[in-house]
Parts: sequence; structure tokens; C-alpha cells
Amino acid sequence: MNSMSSPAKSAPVIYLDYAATTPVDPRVAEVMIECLRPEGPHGNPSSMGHEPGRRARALVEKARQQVAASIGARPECIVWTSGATESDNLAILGVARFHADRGRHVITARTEHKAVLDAFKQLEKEGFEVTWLKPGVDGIVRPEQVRDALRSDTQLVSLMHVNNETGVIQDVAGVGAICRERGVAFHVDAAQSAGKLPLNVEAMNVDLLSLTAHKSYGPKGVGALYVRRRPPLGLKPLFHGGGQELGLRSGTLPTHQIVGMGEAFEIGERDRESDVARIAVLRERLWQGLTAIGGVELNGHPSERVAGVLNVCFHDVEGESLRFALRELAVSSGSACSSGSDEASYVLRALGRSDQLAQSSIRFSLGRFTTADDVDRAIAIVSREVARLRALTPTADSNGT
Amino acid sequence: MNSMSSPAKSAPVIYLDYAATTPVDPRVAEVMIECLRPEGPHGNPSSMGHEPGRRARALVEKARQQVAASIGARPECIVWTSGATESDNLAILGVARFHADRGRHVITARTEHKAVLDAFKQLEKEGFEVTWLKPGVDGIVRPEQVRDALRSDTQLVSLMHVNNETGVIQDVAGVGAICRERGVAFHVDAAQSAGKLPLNVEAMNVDLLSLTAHKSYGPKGVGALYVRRRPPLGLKPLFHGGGQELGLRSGTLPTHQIVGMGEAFEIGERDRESDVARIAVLRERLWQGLTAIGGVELNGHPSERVAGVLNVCFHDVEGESLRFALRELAVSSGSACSSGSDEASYVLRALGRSDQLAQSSIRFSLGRFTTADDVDRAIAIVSREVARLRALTPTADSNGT
Amino acid sequence: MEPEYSPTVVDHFEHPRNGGRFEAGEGVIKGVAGSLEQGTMFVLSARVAADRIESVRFEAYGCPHCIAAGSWLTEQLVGLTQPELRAWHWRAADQALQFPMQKRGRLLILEDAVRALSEAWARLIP
Amino acid sequence: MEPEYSPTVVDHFEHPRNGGRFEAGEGVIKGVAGSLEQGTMFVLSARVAADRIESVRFEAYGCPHCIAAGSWLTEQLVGLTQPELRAWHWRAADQALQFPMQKRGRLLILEDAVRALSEAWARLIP
Ligand SMILES: Cc1ncc(COP(=O)(O)O)c(C=O)c1O
Ligand SMILES: Cc1ncc(COP(=O)(O)O)c(C=O)c1O
Repeated sequence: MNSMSSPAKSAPVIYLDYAATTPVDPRVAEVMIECLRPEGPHGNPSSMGHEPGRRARALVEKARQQVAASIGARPECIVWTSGATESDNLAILGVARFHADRGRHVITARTEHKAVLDAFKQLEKEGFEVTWLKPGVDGIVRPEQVRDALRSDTQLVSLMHVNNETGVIQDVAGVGAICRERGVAFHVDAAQSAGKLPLNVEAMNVDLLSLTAHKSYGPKGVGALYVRRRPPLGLKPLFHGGGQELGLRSGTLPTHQIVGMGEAFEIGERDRESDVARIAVLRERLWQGLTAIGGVELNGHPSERVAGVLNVCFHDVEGESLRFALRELAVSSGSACSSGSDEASYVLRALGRSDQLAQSSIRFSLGRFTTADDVDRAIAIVSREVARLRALTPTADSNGT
Repeated sequence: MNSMSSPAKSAPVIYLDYAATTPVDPRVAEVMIECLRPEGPHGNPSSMGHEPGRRARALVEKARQQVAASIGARPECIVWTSGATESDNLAILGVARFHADRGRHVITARTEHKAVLDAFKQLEKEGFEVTWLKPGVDGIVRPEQVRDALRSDTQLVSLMHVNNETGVIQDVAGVGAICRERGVAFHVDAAQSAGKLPLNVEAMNVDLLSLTAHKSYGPKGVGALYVRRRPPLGLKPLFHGGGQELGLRSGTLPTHQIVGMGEAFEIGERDRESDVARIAVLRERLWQGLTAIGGVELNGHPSERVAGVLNVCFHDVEGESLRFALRELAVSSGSACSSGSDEASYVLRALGRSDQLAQSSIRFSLGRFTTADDVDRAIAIVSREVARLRALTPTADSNGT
Repeated sequence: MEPEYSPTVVDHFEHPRNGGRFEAGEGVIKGVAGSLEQGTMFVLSARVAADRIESVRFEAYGCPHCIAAGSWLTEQLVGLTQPELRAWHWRAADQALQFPMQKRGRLLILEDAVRALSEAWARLIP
Repeated sequence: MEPEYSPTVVDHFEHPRNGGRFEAGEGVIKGVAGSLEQGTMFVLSARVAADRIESVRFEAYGCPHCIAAGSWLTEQLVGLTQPELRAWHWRAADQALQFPMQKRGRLLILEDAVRALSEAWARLIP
């Protein structure tokens, strides 16, 4: 087989895939690098019996405070994990399995990330009944839908804060209030909202909240789960061992990773408003450029969305060709997180898009290091390529033989 | 409460706790740091649709080859995890749960790491029957013990290669041959052996092998599980999501971590013989210095042990005072991995040591950056402090009132 | 995994030959197959003179392999007689462009478009 | 978690006062409690003159708090009368050395040693 897929074009690609993962902020990289140096805090944070261990532990605890502060939580409610996939699974499988004898009904939405969907599918295999809420064409699940779905044996509701494909924001506080009122545990996947929206677990009545560092300029491979402690929420760990993290998550704590996440979240919260303002302007500039092409439509709610994400469908251009034509841009179609399948995005399908339009949709996601020049070059490339491909597209009157 | 635990002494501590975790080798740190830079491979390795993603993926796959090569495996048999705790759980819970209908008997030893013990305890809760093998006073489980314990419904045998507390080496090849003959899956926790002993999954007849980077001069928070692919071994994942790692381990792959592990394992294998030779000399020097003190005994087999670990019990000195007296040394008692409990090591207890002697045992573990000067200073400190404390110890004739 | 494209596919995708179509008129024939809804559609139009094809244009909606196949085909068909055109077989395009196995079905749509073209030509001849 | 030691404990642990014991002989009394097997043991020996304690030495096997308590005690007991010694209470050591709650039991062993000392003294007096 000839393999020949890397772009022959010369210019470096324009990175507009911040929702898939962000570069590490240089300020974050700096504190991580300090940890990796020979004179760094290389001890095992569990080795409290000696200074190198305690030094590492102190850094882990500082980071715990940073992450906790960014979501309005107490530090002891933060459990370190390997990322949001693990956090989602720990929250969902953990709570449902712990309380299985109290009820086996659980609720989530069809547009959740795979990490949530697949955890719920696992629960189905374990005998739980799942209510899969369908959002409106704007991508939004109304809190009343949750209220209507609640039953006396409902154990858990899970709803993401910001959708990774469309950037649409859910009314998690609205859902949280309903769940709290009914005494049902409420989990929020906030992988895509940290540093983009204010987060407060108390105000939002959230019991469990999943975070990951690599969507917010921190390192890949570290995340956290917020777990309400008062009153305590029973949770079964996913795996077992040294008993770190109060037994909820065993395994040696990766100091440099945790320190990076702490720093990233502190910066993310401190710079949030200015970051968001800047990115919103760039996003608007991109949107204006794209609409000028014609035959484009926004996927998801026009205003209930985070600043950085623009998911757009292009009429009259086939998806795979569009993506290949745009390979000077690092953008994504469907979820970048599910390893490169060619299927139409289940999220866009749930929003009522046809297979074809879903496949001709592109997610542009902007971030802290995106420049106006990036945006202008992206607009130029998209305009040129869409026009070029559309020129080859048979017109409607050609139909039939 | 007054808190006053940090050593008031001035000299920097001497790090002799390599079995708890190692510093990152500067050559490893260098390749990791490259990944964290703005111009580094910051894409999501699952984003195969664009160049930044493919660049990251290529590095992940190169590291997979490095790790695979170091254990004589094919790269597609390597599954990335967050560390050996997760690998152990994925292997043990994964295989047992997948094949639960074929048999519910499993075998392990009492001296395994908590990550293995607690995974087996979880299996007990799920209705499995566990045979807990008891090693001899030398810490060794004889292959015949495994043979005798095998039953027609035995699903899995798990035995560690090198014990983390004593450094004792098990005859995993001997056990592997028996398991292969009987068609029983065989898991080996090799967290402590990579870079210290030759590892070959084929020669050792191993079906599953747990690895972690941070015991071999790589970063904390990344590990791997070797999973035999021919014939394929059924395995249930611990958590669910994007379907990375052939569905066995979902979650965004942490490029910098994986690259670090790959480099660490390549270096570890390349430098293994010279590292081991150098460390064995230092270990012997330390042992000579300690025996000269008198009233010390080695824990575990005198020769079937890795070069770097020396676990020694001190007669007539109380454990907590000994540890506090030695706080200029970063050493460990019991397992450093179980977050600082004060209990006597269950490993040493299983070897027949009294609670008291187990508590007065110290694990000295040496590594790549240990110097003769470190060892000499350590000997001087231990000699001085043991003598000082023993001078206060009541002599035998004082007994009774 | 991202599908992989051979250099020929990339070349034709980047620089499609003979895109567009001829105005309906004397000596102009057309062959259409597939549909936008299906995800793959080809429109071939050709100008024929005497018993040979003089030139071909294409429109295509589909993956890069399809776009490339349409472009490539416009060069291949020139000079063919009607029986030769009727005998055209998808394997020719497959050999030139190395379609991945799972995309072969799309070549059958291309073959259908060629067949429609040849039928249009047949209707023209009497 | 590593137990935490107060500055007083660290000081006495690092620089124990009056370690050792007096040779048995005229005016020397001894009080023992605990055992190595138990993990905590104290041996107190004192030289008494007239009705006061002149000096005290200790041996101890146990955690740093215990070592420190033994050391500290040797200074505290000097000058006590026999009734004062008999009245000695573990709380005095606890206040000075801040034993963690779970280690208080070890102070009772210390108190036993003091009591044994006072009984040995009582046996001496008649
Ligand atoms: C909404 C959402 N949840 C969960 C995840 C999974 O996070 P991680 O890659 O840290 O496992 C992602 C992205 O990958 C995400 O966007
Ligand atoms: C033998 C053994 N297995 C498993 C582990 C756990 O590894 P990790 O810290 O990577 O989870 C350790 C050390 O912590 C170990 O020594």
C-alpha cells in the first residue's frame, strides 16, 4: 500500500483544534520542568517519612488548593485522576455501583462525551436502566426534561457543562437545583468549561465534577474529580491499591503532572475573563468570514456557547473531501477524542442534522494562542477550498439519469 | 498542635529510596520537555486528521516500540496506562471478570504489592475464590506451590517479578511454564524489575505484564500493560470512553509521559548491565558497612535479589525512633506506596518476621545516581544513630519489675 | 485512522482536470449516476465527433478518491469508441488510483455514470 | 502520615539527658515497666539521699516521644520526696511533650516505671 497522507503543502498548519487538546502554556511547562529536574521534588508524595516525599506532597497539596479554588470547592474534595475519562467513569460507575441497592435508574443525555456515554452503557450491561435525554436542535437539554425523567429509584444524573463538539452550554445550575431538591446525585463533565466559564460547585449544586488539565493549557494525562464530602457521597473506586486519595484512587501521585494542572487552573481562572473576551472577538471574526462564503450553518445554539468553539456545516461539499482540502488547518470533525472513526458525529445527529450535513461539519476551536492572522488565513483557505470543491459539485438539475 | 516534623539538620538528605520512585533521568526529562514546548508535538494523538495529531501519534508509537522491545514483545501488545497500579488492576480484574463464567478461582501470593492484593480482594467480593500463597522465609514462592494450587477452574495466576520491599526475585519463568502448560493466564507485576533484570515475555511465558515508568527513571503517572495478542486474551476494561488502546484503555494519550517512558525504558535496557554492576558494588559496600554495626539481619533471600534493594532489620532499636533518627536518609520502611501507615510491613510479616523486627526494618534502595559517598555517609549515620539508640535500650537483665 | 491517499489521488484532487460540463447541444452527451444524498455522485459530459470521444468534463460529489477518479477518467476516455466506452470497467480506475477496499462501491457508481454516458451516446448514434 | 514531634521532643530525642543507669548499690533504686516485646520499656534508676532524689538516669525502648519522655523525666524527678514521687502523674509528661492521643498508653507505662521506682524507695526506707 502506498501511504501518502501527510500534507505535501509547505506552510505550517494553523492549529484550530483547542477543544481536542491545547498546547501546554509556557508558564505551566515551566513549573512542570522544575519538577523533572534532578534537583526537583522527585520523591514519592506518599513517602511522608522523608523530606523528598514531603516536599513532593506539599506541591501536590498546593495544586489541590489551586484546582479546588477554581471551582469553589474545598481542597479535600479533589481526587486526582488520569484525566476526564477516568473522572467520568469514577463518578458514574462509582456512584451507581455503590448505591445499586438503592435504585437502578440513571439519567444522561445523548450528546455527552463518549466517556460518559460508554460508562452509562456499561451500567446498562450491569442491569441499570438509563434514560437518554434528547436535546433540542439547539443542543440544549432543558432542566424540565430532567425533572420529568426523575423517578423514585433514580440514583444519578449526569450532564456535561459544555459540549465538546458544539461548544453549547447546558444549564447545569438549573439541573443541579432539581437534583438537589430530589436528593439525586448530580455529576457534571466540565472538561470543556474550566477556564472558559465560571465554575462553582456549590452554586451549581453539583455533587461530582470531572476536570482534565489538557483542555486548559495543562498537561495530558492528569485530571481530577470533585467529590462532595458533606454529606459524604458513597463511591466505589475503579481500581485498588496503595489507598491514595482516601482510597478513591490508588497509584503513585504524579507530582509534575499535578503541579502542572494546578498552575494551569490557577492561570485559567485568573485570566479567564480577558482570555474569553479576546477569543470571542476572534471567533466572531472567523464566523463573519465563514458566513461570507455562503451555504454555511452554525451547529448548536447561536448564543449559549463558549467563546472558542464554532461548529459549522458546509452545504454542497462532501465531508471527507472538505477535510482533506482543509488539511493546512488542524481542525476536527466529529469528536477528536474518539480515535478517528469515519462515522457521522452522533452529537450532530442528535441535533437533527442529516448524516450528510453532519459529515460536512467542521469544528473550529480557538484558544489562548490563536491570532487574528491565524483566523484570517483560515478564512482564506476555507473560502478557496470550499469554492473549489463546490465548483465540481453537480448542480441540482443533474439528478437522475 | 505544634507541628515540627521537618528535619532541623542541615545537610541535604541522602536519597536511598529508589524503590519508592526514582528521579527522572535528565535524558528522559529532555525529551519530555521537548514535548511540553510551544513548538512541541502538542496535538492529540487521536486526532489523526491533522498533522499535529499525527506528529504526536508517531511519537506515541515510537515509544510503544521502545517499551515493547525492552520486554521482547510486539508493539501492538502494549497498552498505555497511568501506572502499575492501573496495569495490575486492568490485568487482574480485566481477565477475571471477562472469563468469570469459565471459572472463579485465582491465585496470588501474600507478598504482592497492594495494587495486586487489593485487586484480588475485590475479586473475592465479586465471588471469586483466591488462593493466597505463602512464600518461604526467604520470600520466594516455589513454582511447585503454584502447581499444587492450580485447579480445573483456575482462571489466573499473578506473581510479581521483584518484590518492592525486599528486592527478592521470583522464578516467574518457572511459574510461567506451569501456567502455559495448564492454559491458565499468568500475570506478572514487573514494576520493580524493568531495567534491573532481563525481561522477555515470550521466554517467561507471561500473558500480562505490568510496567510503570517512575521506578525506572521515567515520569510518574504513566505505565503500560503488556497483553498477549496471540492467541488473544479476553480482558474487560476498567473504564470506557473514546476507545483508545483498542478499547482497553480510553482517555487521551499523554504524549510527553509516554515519550518519557519510552526513552526511560530504552535507556534502562541499554544501560542495564553497567547500571546493575555499578549498583551491586555500592549495595555490597553498604551491606558491609551495616553488618559491621552488628545486630543487623537481611530480610529476604541473600542472593536471589536485585542489585539495588537492601532490606535490613536492626535488633534492639525501636522502629519509629530508628526512622526518626535516620531522617537525614530518605529511606523507607514498609511499602512507601501505601500512604504512610504505621503498621508493620505485611511483606516482612509473611516472611516470618515478628511485628517488632518488621517495624525495625529499613529498606535502603540504591539507583543510577547513588554515589559511593552517599553510601559512606549513610553508613556513618546509621552506625552513629543505631549505637546512640542502643545505648539507651534496656538490657535483657532489666526485665520484670 | 485517516484514509491514505496515493500521490495520483492527491494530484488529481488538488488539480482536477476538466472540471465542469459542456452546454447541452450537438454532439454533447451526458452520463449521471449517484446522488448527493448517497454521498457520491458523478456527472460526466462528453463531446463526441465521428466515432470517437473528443473531450470529457466531470462534476463529482464525493471523497477525494471520487474527485480524483472523475478527474482521471476525463483523460482516459478521450479517443474511445462507443464499444470501447461500453466496455469500460471500474478496475481500470481502481488500478490507477488504489481505492481502499471499503470505497470500491463508489467505483461502481462511476462505472454506472460511464455506462449512462455510453447509453446516451448509443441513443445519439441512430 | 509521619507523626509530628514538638521541639521539646526533638531536643530530648537528639540530646537525651542522663541516659544509662546507676550501678546497684547503696541509695540506688530502680523502677522498670514495659518490655521490648511490647514495643515500649522504661528503666529508671535513681540515687537517693536523705529524703530527696539526688539524680536519675533512664533507659528507654520506644518511639521518640518515649525516649524524650524518659530524658525529660530524669530532670523532673530530681529533688522530689518519696510522697511526691508516689504522686507523680502521667499528665505532667503529656503537657510537656504533647503526646499524640494514640500514644498516651505509653505514658501509663512511664507512670508504672515511676511507681515502681517509688515502691523500691519505699522498700529502702524502713
Ligand atoms: C467533554 C469531555 N469529556 C471528557 C473528555 C475526556 O478527557 P480526557 O482526554 O482527559 O480523558 C473530553 C476530551 O477528551 C471531553 O471533551
Ligand atoms: C511492585 C509494584 N507494583 C505496583 C506498584 C504501583 O505502581 P504505580 O505507582 O505506578 O501505580 C509499585 C510501586 O508503587 C510496585 O513497587
